[in-house]
Amino acid sequence: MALKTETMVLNMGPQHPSTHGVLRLELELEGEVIVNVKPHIGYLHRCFEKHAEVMTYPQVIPYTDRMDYLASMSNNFGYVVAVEKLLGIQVPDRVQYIRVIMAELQRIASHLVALGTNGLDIGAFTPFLYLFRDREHILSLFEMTCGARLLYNYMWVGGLSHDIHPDFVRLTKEFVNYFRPTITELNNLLTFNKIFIERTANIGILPLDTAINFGATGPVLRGSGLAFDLRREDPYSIYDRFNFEIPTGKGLVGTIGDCWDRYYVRVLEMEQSLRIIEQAIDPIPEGDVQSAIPKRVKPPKGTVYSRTENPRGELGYFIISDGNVNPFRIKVRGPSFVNLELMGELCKGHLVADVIAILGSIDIVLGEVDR
Amino acid sequence: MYQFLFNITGNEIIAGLITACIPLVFILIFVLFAVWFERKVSAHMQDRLGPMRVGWHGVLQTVADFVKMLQKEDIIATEADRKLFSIAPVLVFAGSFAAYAAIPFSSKLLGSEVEVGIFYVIAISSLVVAGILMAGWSSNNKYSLLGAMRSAAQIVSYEIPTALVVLSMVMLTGTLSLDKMSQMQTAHFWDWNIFGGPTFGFAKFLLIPFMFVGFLIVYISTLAEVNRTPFDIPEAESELVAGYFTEYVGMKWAMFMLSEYANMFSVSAIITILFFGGYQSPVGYLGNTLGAPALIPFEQGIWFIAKGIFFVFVQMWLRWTLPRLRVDQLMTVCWKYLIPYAFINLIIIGIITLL
Amino acid sequence: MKNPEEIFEILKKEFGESILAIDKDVPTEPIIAVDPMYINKVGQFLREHEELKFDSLMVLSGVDDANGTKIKDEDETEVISGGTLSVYYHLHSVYLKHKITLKVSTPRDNPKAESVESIWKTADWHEREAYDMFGIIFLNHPDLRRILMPYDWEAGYPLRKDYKNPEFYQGMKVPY
Amino acid sequence: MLKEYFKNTWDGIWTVLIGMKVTFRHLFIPAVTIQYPDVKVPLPERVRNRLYVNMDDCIGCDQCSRACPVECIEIETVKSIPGEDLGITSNGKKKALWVTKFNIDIAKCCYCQLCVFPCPTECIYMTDVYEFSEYERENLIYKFATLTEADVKEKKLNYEKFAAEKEAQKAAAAKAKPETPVQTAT
Repeated sequence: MALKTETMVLNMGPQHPSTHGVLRLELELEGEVIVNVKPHIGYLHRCFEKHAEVMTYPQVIPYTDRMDYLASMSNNFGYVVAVEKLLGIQVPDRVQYIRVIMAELQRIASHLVALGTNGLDIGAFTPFLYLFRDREHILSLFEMTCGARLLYNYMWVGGLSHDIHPDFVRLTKEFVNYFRPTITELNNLLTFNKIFIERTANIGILPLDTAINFGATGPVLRGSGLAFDLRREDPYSIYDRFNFEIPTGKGLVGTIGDCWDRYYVRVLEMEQSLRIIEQAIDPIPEGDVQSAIPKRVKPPKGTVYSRTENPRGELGYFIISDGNVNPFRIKVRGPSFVNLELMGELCKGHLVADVIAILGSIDIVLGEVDR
Repeated sequence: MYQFLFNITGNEIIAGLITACIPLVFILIFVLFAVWFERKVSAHMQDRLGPMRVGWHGVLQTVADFVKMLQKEDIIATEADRKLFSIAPVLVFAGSFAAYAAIPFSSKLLGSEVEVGIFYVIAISSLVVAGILMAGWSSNNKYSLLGAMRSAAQIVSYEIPTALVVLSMVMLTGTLSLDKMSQMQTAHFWDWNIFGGPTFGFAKFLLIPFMFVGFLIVYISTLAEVNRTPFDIPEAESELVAGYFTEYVGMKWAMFMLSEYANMFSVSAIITILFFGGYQSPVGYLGNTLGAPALIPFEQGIWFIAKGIFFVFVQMWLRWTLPRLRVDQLMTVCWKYLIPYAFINLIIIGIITLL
Repeated sequence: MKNPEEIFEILKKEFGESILAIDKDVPTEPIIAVDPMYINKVGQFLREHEELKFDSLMVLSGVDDANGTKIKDEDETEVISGGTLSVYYHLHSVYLKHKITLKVSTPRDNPKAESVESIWKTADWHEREAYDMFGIIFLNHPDLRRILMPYDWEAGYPLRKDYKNPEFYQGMKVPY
Repeated sequence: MLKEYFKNTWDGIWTVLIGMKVTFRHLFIPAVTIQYPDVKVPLPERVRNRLYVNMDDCIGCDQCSRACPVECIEIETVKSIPGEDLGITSNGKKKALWVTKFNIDIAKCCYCQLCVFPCPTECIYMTDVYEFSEYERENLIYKFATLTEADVKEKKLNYEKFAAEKEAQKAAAAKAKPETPVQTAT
């Protein structure tokens, strides 16, 4: 008679050191091996969509900051591109260049947090602090231009709230030169560390077709080997003027699409963002950044779905406007919301310690999951 | 030491008590220093400043923490198993404190010159496992239970490589007593066991690589025994919140910290005795040159503590560099890598000592 | 690479009357209206068809069209009756690089639509969110429960235009 | 198989040593953190922290409270009687409204700076004060209005009296107008 064992249900979260926010994972454990994972979300639901229906178009921008609070610049960028497509207005080149530079700086800052917390979840405390020290430089760049460090409300419909600071260009160049060697330092310390490889290689393998079927996007999809990047697929703003590669997972240490690949894709992406910043920083044309800002934003009746490349994946804004000042309905497709569905799929058969590594490699922000 | 005190006081119990108090006082002082030292080392390694406010460069920080611990309310969870919950920290600390009985700090100051020193130390330090299991089970919390089971498996399985390497050293030096081992590695640092032991000759040079391999194995496995990174799985913050001492607070938690740091020093002490010449100074004694032999025991004590603290520093250095291993990888490292290497090392050293 | 009109022709040829209409005049993207009970067959077809190959569902969003009649009942709260709740499907083909938007309108009193979870796995949570926010019931969905609101929130569906905040939720005052 | 076994061991030791080299080097790199209360980071001049309203420039136009997404600005104004002189704002606008109440609930404010741009006289702007925590939440409601309670009541009374007079005159004028056509009719 086989020994009857029943699975133990362990609740990981909502207060847990490594769930990247208020997420509750209901783990069904057989000893230490995971039988089933059921994520419970909604603890950070602040009803962005209900708010958006009573705000005017410019007033929604501070709310988009607070969705993915680690990449507010990209949230603003996504919303602003959507409304401009709806209004059909053309934004001066100076604004386009500044927006691209700000979005790429924000991508580096957001990846720094993602890589840092991924390493922290696996126990490497020091790289997390090195990366946060580098992130400080970017935050001070942002603070110098628009006054805020995390939630900027910087990109407005048709322009920007402030023009860039006179010595912004010099400081950004300084940052780029300062930052390149620190990436190699991170690689020495963490990326190629045998224990880190042991903990992340061949863990949470995401085959390409399940990734597409689950709608995964961003570094999670690119980690599985598909070079799908919206800046190249469906170029918005002026991304088609810059040449940069799209890093994908190559299975250097394990199979393609495991945690290590998703981690390493983010490291390579930071370098690509540096390249874009270098190409974009010099040719910033002169001009007034607030020239194309309409006095009253009243888009015509219609719908628009615009998607931009947020550091975590495809951030889509589906805006329905019925012609008056506040939007009729805004639906936000948060990349973390969609990527989090993979947890149930990826964690089967792994150990409790791997759930943390997988969650770290998917890199979700609960503000965006719960909206 | 015990003999010397016995002559003065004439009564065994008092003499025994006093000799026991010396290592206890040393542990308390060492732990006060080590906690501060770890916070400063980790801070400077991470481009931070660490505690700066309490005293010069935060020197009194640990004293402040200790006072805070004292006045913390001692909470025991309602469903917790009361008796086990309170005994566990005492048992864990007893396990690590008892190891100090056989550690020779200097030729004069050594606990009890017990003949089977190294054997005793290995046996007593596995008492800690029982304490950890009690702590994990009695705090009635799923996370602590998981943490305790993991640490039991870890400590028990890492006893074997330590024992194997210690066996090879005992074979080389021929004695189990720690004191004799230290005395054999006298005069110059190239007489230390890591460099092939005191007897000069062809065997010495043959031994050096295997001694180094033995040192690496025993260092890694004692790291695991003390639950330090990369093997700090029982109290892995990111998975099990704080492992077996999640539910502890105030003085009980302080006992766990005390025993962790005491264990750290006792383990590095054993490594210095086995490989780096215990309390022998690498460059000869000041006492001899100045002609005041009474000075030598103190010098030896200083050398011994300096070497111990160096190895404690290396443990801290590792903690702030490496990520954490998973439980099953921990087992593969032990059973598939450390034990085979230790066996081969044992056999080769055995052959060499026969030459 | 196909534009929406061609896709509409293919669908019209394949499914005939269950593909209702395509409206192109509204700015930025044409939308194909589909019968709610056939959406899973249409979705299956769109995914399998080798010229279309819509293998990824970008977003599935519920919308309260608020086109019913507004009745003011006793304590002057607006209740919309009649009208439709619609669901928009934005599909995208990763390899053929073209996009299409489908729309499904369901009556407000019993909003039912077929679930496309079996075709695109990502629809699972999107549909649960549409149910949670609008009350649109997706037939044979694996576990249709609320996702963002607390599981036992019985004060209606928050994103509907005529939604009113309940006074108390399990003894806690709701408006702060 | 054996080759991979030794490769794992070698990797394990070598990568750990590289990592240790990196952290050891950082022991000698000066720390980047500062001791906050004693040393404070100089803030750039565009920083957005506490709101401040320069009341003598404020003309009570309510633009800022309309632009605020969280409605944390409450303004109440009373029209002034033609005779009164309320002074000129810095950029030469004549003030016509008594601002009796100007409250900003800084606890609700989301620091988005949307109120600063529409202000015609730039009297509302964000200073770089960021240490303004309070013990009670009520203290976070900043009252900028410069009129005392008595002034406010007096201004209201004046305005009501004036409005009543105007009402009376209009009624009288209206009465006067229908009389004249009546005469012509008879």
